Amino acid sequence: MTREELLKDIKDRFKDDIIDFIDTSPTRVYIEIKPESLVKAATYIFKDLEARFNIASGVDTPSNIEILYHFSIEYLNVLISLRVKLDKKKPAVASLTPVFKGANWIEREMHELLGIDFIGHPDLSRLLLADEWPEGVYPLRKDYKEWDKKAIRDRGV
Amino acid sequence: MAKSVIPIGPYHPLQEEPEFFTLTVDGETVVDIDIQIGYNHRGIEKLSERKTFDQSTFVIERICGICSTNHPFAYTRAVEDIIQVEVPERAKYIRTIIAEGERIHSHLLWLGLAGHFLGYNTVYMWVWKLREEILDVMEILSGNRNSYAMFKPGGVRRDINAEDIPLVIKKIDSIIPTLTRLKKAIIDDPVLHARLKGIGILTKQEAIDYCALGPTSRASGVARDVRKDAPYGAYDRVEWDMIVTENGDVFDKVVVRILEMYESIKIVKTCLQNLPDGEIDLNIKDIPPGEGIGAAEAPRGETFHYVRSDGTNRPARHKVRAPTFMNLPTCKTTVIGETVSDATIILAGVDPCYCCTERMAVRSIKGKKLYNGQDLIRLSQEKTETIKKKMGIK
Amino acid sequence: MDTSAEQLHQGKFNIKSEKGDETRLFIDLDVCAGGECKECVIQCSYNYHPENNGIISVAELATYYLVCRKCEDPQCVKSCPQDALEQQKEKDNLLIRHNMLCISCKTCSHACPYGTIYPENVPYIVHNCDFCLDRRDKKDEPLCIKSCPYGALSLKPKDIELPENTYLAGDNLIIHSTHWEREKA
Amino acid sequence: MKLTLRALLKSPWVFHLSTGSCNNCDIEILDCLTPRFDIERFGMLLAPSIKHADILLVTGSCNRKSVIRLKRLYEQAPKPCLVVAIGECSMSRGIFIHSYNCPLPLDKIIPVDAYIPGCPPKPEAIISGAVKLIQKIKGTL
Amino acid sequence: MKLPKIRELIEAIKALIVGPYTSKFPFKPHEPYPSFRGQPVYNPDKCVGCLACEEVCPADAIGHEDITDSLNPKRKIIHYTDTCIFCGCCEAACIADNEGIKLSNEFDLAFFDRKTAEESIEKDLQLCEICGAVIACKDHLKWIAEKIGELTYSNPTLYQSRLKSLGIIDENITSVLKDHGRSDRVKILCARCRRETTLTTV
Amino acid sequence: MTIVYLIIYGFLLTAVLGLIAAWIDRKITARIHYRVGPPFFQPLIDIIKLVGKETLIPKGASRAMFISAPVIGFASVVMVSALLWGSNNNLFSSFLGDIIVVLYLLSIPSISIMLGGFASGNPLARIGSSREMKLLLGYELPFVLAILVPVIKSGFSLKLGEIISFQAQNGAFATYASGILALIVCILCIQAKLGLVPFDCPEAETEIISGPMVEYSGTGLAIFRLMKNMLLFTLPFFLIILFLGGFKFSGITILYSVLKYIAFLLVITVIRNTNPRLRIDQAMKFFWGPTTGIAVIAVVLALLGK
Ligand code: SF4
Ligand code: SF4
Ligand code: SF4
Ligand code: SF4
Ligand code: SF4
Ligand code: SF4
Ligand code: SF4
Ligand code: SF4
Repeated sequence: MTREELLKDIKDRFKDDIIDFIDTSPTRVYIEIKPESLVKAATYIFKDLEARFNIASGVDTPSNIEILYHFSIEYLNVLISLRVKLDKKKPAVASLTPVFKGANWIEREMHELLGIDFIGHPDLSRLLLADEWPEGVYPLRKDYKEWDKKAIRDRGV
Repeated sequence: MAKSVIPIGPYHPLQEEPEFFTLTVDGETVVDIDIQIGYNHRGIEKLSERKTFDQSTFVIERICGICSTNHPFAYTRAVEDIIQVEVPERAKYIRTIIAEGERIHSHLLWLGLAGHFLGYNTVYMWVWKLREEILDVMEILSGNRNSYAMFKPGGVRRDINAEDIPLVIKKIDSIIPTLTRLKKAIIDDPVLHARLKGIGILTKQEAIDYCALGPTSRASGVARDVRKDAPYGAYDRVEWDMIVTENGDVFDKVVVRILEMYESIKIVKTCLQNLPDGEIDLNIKDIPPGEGIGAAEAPRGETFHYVRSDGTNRPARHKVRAPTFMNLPTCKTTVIGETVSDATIILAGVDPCYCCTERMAVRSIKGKKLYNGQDLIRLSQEKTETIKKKMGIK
Repeated sequence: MDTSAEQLHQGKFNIKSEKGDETRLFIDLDVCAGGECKECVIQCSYNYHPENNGIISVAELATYYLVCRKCEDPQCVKSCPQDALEQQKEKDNLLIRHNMLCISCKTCSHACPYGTIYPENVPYIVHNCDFCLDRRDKKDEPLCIKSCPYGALSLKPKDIELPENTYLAGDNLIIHSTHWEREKA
Repeated sequence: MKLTLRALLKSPWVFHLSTGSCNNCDIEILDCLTPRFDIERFGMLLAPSIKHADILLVTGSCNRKSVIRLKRLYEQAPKPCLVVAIGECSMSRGIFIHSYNCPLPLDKIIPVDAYIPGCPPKPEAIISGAVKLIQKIKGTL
Repeated sequence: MKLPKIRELIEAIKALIVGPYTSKFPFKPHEPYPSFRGQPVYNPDKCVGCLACEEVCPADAIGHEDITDSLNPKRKIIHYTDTCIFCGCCEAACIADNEGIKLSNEFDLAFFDRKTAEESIEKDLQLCEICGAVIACKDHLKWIAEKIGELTYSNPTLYQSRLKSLGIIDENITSVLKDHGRSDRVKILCARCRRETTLTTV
Repeated sequence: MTIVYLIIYGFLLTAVLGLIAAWIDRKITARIHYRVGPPFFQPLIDIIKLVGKETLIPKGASRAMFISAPVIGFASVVMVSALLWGSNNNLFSSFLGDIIVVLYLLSIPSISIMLGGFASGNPLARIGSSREMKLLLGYELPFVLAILVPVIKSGFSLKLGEIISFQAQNGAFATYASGILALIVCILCIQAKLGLVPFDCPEAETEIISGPMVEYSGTGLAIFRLMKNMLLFTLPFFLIILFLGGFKFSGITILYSVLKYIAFLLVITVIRNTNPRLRIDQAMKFFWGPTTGIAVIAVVLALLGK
C-alpha cells in the first residue's frame, strides 16, 4: 500500500466520521474525527493498518479540549494523528485501553492533568500528582491557577 | 506462604531515581505488580509553555539526564516540523554525534547497574570506568559531561572544533578493546545465560500490544528504530545496522544494548570523519502557528514530542512522551509469573527511568512490608549464584 | 503584515473563529501610547498563554504601522545586534521583529530618533493577541477592553466608514491617532 | 565530643536522596564512587540506610510527592547529620522554579549545610564541595 | 565451556598491577577541558548593561536592580549561582561581542549560604533628562552610537552620550530647561519623551 | 590478672589487628576495582565516628534487647580473643575443654546479631535475623566436624594449648590431607561467620551492614562493626591455632606468623570479591551437603591418621 492508497482508504472508509483532513507534509497527516467514531477509527488504524500507537496529546484550546492520538505507520513512514475535539465543560471520550494496552497510562495521565474522562477505562486512579493535590484542579488546563498559597515562586532566599 | 506485598522504592540506594513498584507475591512467584510513579513529576510540559522555543530546549533537556540529548533532538525536530525546514548538513552531523555519544554512555551506565543487580559489583566498577572516557568526549564536544546544551531549533549551539576531533576519536577508540572484552565476558558467560535467558520474556505480540520501544522491542524481534524507520539527523548518511534479536528475554535485551554500542561507536566515528563544512544554525526567524511532531531514538526507545505553536515564540502545548512511559507497563506481563529474585533484573531490563515518564508514589501500603528493593537485588544476586552452583562454577 | 498576531487570524491556525467576525478591535494610540502604559494592568483573555498580555503586541503592531517613520536608512534595524528587525520592503517598509531572533536588548528602542519603539514593546517573551475572535459578540467582551482604565480600547463594527485619523491594520485592528498621518489603508 | 566530630569528618557516610531530579546529579553522585573519583579515599561510603548516614545528599527539585518522604527520612537520620544540596534543582529548583509541582526550595523544607551548584555538578565539584564543608566544620571546632 | 571466571581473575590481577585509575583530585587541581561550561562571569569593562542576558536566561538566574535615587544612578546586574544551569545562553546572547558575560572554567562553586550565592556588577545608568526615567546604561548608548556610525547624529540621545563619553561635553551637564520646545529635542531622552517631543515640536 | 588479659589481649590487641585487617580487606577490594581505597585509619575512624553519633531506638523495638545485643556479642568476642591469645602465648595454662568454650563463644556474635535484628522490630531486620539463624544452623555442623580434626590429630586433646604444642612438635596439621580438607571447610564457615560474600545474605550491601542492623545507629552500630572487624582477625587466628600452629613471637617467626595471617585474609578477600551472593537456602544446602561431606571425610581421614 502506498501512502496515497492508505489515505484514500481511510478517507473512504470513514467518510462520515471525518470532519477535517489535513495533509501537512509527506510524513504527517492530521485527521479530525467525530468523538463517537474514535474507537472505530483507532481500532482500524491500529489493528488493520498495523500502526504503532505513539501517544496521545491532550490540548486545551480556546473552544475545545482536543486529544490527538498519534499513530505511526512505520513501513510507510507516515504519522497519522487522529484529532477529536471534546466539549470543554465536560470532556469525555471512549477509552482506547480495551483496544490496546499502550493507551492505559496516557489516559490516566490525561485524566489527571487535563480532567478528561475516559469511558470504559479500567482504572483511572491517580498516577502522577501528590495526594494533597486538590480534586478538580488540572495543571495542564490553560486556566490553571496556583492553588497552593504556600508555594514560593522566586529563589526563596 | 500467603500473598505478600513487596514495595520497591521509592528510595533505594542503588537506583538513582525515586520509583515505586509494589509486587504482590505468592510464595516466590510474583502475581501482581503495581507501578507507581510521580516522584519525579515536575510539570515540564507546563513549564515549557512558559519558556520560549529556545529556552524550552533546556527544560526538556532536564527531563532526564541519561538521555538528555534525545529529548531536545525530538523537540527541535518537532519545531522544525512546524516550520517545515531542514537543518544544515553540518548541524545534522553534530546532532548525530552528540546523540550517539550519549547512547554509548547510557548503555554503559545501564550495563554497569545491571551488573550490580546481578551481583557483579566488579563489573559495575569496570564499566563505569569505561564510561568516563565517553563523558570526557562529551565534555570536549559540548562543555559538560551531561546536559549538553547543544540543540536549538534550527541547528546546534556549538560547533565542533576541527582540532578536537583527533583526540575525540582516540578516546572513543580506546574503549573498544575493553568493551570487546566485556562483551565476550557477558555474551559467553554460561552463568549469565542461565540467569538471564528465558526470563522476563516479552513476546513479539506483547511488544506490539504494549507499543514497546527501543531495545525492549528490538529484543522481542520488533524491528523498530526511528533512526531507520524515519531517518533523521545524519543517520541515513552513515552505514550502520539495526540490532534485532528474537527472544525477548532479559538476555537479549543485554545483547541488543551491547551490540548497539558498537554501532554507535561506528556512527560517531564516521560522522566525525565526514563532518561537512557549512553553517550550523538556520537562524529561524519566526515560528508560524501550527503543530509539529518530532521523534528521536533515545537509548531506551523512541522519544516523541508534539509541539503546537500559536505564532508567538513560546509553545502553546508541548507534549512529551518518553520511551519508558510505553516500556514500563510491559513489566506487567514480564514480571508476573516470575520469581521474586528475577523481578529486579526484569524491571531493570527495560532500563526504566522515571524522569521522563514522570514528567510522572507515597502510597501507603497497608500490607506487611516483607522485602524491600534491596532484598530484591539481593535475591537476584543470590539466584545468579544458585545457577552458578547448578553449573558447577564457584 | 506578517506579524504573528496577523497570521493567527489569517486562518493558518486551526482556531478559526466560529462567530464574531463582524467587529474589529479598536485602539486609540493617542490615549494608549501617550498614557502611562507601564502602570496600567491589562488583563487579557488570550487562551494559549494565560499570563499573556496581548495588548503589547497590538501596540507594537500599531506603532510600527502608524508611528514609525519608515526611515530610508533605519537606525533601529542597523543597530540591532541580532538582525532581528527587518524593514519589509515589499510591505510598505513596515517593520517586523522576528521573535525567535530578538533577545530584547532594547537597542532598537534607544536607536530610533523618534521614540517609535518603547522598550516595553519589544519583550523577549512575545505576547500575542488573537483579537479574541470568538469572544467578540459574547457578553464577556475581550477583557482588555474592560480593564483599560483610559478607555483606549473598544470594539468597532466592521462595516463602519473609518473616521478621520483612523486606520485599518490588517483585518481585525483599527488604529486611531491624531498625531501620525498615513494614507488610509 | 570533639574527637567524634573530627572522626565524623573523616568518615562521612552519605545517603543519597532524589526528590525529583533529572538523574544527572544522581548519576554524578554514583560516579563519585566509581574508579575515577573513588570517594572511599576520603572514607566516604554510600550508606544503604538513612540510619547509618552522616551526610544526606539531596538532589532534585523537591516535588510534592517526594517532599513528604524527604521530611520523614530527615527525621529518621541520626544527628549530627549534614545535609548537602547537590545541583541547582535542590537549591532554588533551578529551571523548575515555576513548576506547579515544585512548591518550595530545599532549604525551606529542611536545614541545608552546604550547596554544590552545577547542573549537574562535576564529580570534582561534588568532591571539592564536600571537602570545603568538612574544612568549614573543622574551622568551627 | 569457556571459563568466564578466568577472564575476570585476569582483569582483577591486572587491576592490582596497573594500579588505580583514580584521579588525584583534590590534591592536584583539576583542569576541565577548555570548552567546559562553568560559572558565568561578568566583565564590567565589556558589558554594556543591556540586560539581554537576563531576558534570555532560561532559569531566571540573572536579575538586575536599578538604583536611581542617588546622584550617580547605577544598574546592578546580579547573577545567581544557585539558579544558573550553566547553559551558556547569556554568553551567546550578549550583545557586547559575547564578552560581557562569559562562561568560565570554574566548576568548584560550593557555598554555604544562599544569600552569598550571587555575583554582581554595576553599570552607570542614564536617566531621561525630562522625565527622569531610566533609559539605558551609558555604555549601552555609547555602544549603539559606535555601532550605527554616522546615523548617530540624527539621534540627540545617542550623539550627546557619545560626546560625553569622548569628553567633549562635560559628563555632568544636564539641561534644566523644560520648555517643551526645540531645546527639549537635544536632550538625552527616553523613548517616550522622544516621541512626545517629536510630536509637540513639529 | 584475667581482667588485664581481657582488656589488653582480648580487646585492645585484637581490635587493633582487626581494624588493620578490615583496612586490608577494603583496600584490596578497591584495588581490584581500579580504585584507591580508604586510608589506613579509616576503619578505626568509622568506629569512633559511630560512637559519637546519636543512637536511635526504633519505636517498636524491645529496648533492653536492642541495646544489650551488641554488647553481648562484643563481650563474647573479647572473651574468645583473650582465650585464644592466652593459649597461644601460653600465658595461662589452658583448661580442659577450652576449645568447646571457644566454639560456643564464637557462635554468640551471630546470635547477638540475630537478637538485635529481632529486637529492632523492623521487618527487614527480622528477615535478616531469620536468615542469620538459618545460616548459623547451616555452618555450625561442618564447622564443628572440621574442628574435630585437629582435636583427633592431637590425640583427642580438648586443650588449645596442647594442640599448639602438639603442632610445634609434629608440624602443623595443615600439612596433612585431613588438615587441608578441614581447613577448607573452616574457611568457608568463617566466611559465613563473618557475613562476607558469598554468604552475606543476612546482610545487604557488600560493604555496608544492613539487614539486622538496619535500625542500628550510633554506638550500637559501632559495637557491631567493631565486633565484625575483630572477628575478621579472631576467626582466622583460631584457624591458625588449630591448623597452623598458632603465632610465634620470637625472631624471624614473627614474619612467618604475620604471613600466615595475611594469607588467610587474602583468601577471604579474594573469595568475597570474585563471588556474587548465595541465596539462603542455597547456602544451607551448600553447608549441609558438600561441606559437611568434606568435613566428614576429613574426620575419617584424621581417624585414619592421614
Ligand atoms: S528515557 Fe529515561 S533515560 Fe531517557 S530521558 Fe527519559 S528518563 Fe531519561
Ligand atoms: S491600559 Fe489602556 S492605556 Fe494602558 S496600555 Fe492598555 S490600552 Fe494602553
Ligand atoms: S523605528 Fe524609528 S528608526 Fe526604525 S524605521 Fe521607524 S522611525 Fe525609523
Ligand atoms: S530588542 Fe530585539 S529587535 Fe530590538 S535591537 Fe534588540 S534584538 Fe534587535
Ligand atoms: S483582544 Fe483579546 S487577546 Fe487581544 S489583547 Fe484583548 S483580551 Fe487579549
Ligand atoms: S540540577 Fe540539573 S542536573 Fe541536577 S537534577 Fe537538577 S536539572 Fe538535573
Ligand atoms: S548560563 Fe544560562 S542559566 Fe546561567 S546565567 Fe547564563 S543564561 Fe542563565
Ligand atoms: S552587554 Fe552582555 S553581559 Fe552586559 S547586560 Fe548586555 S547581554 Fe548582559
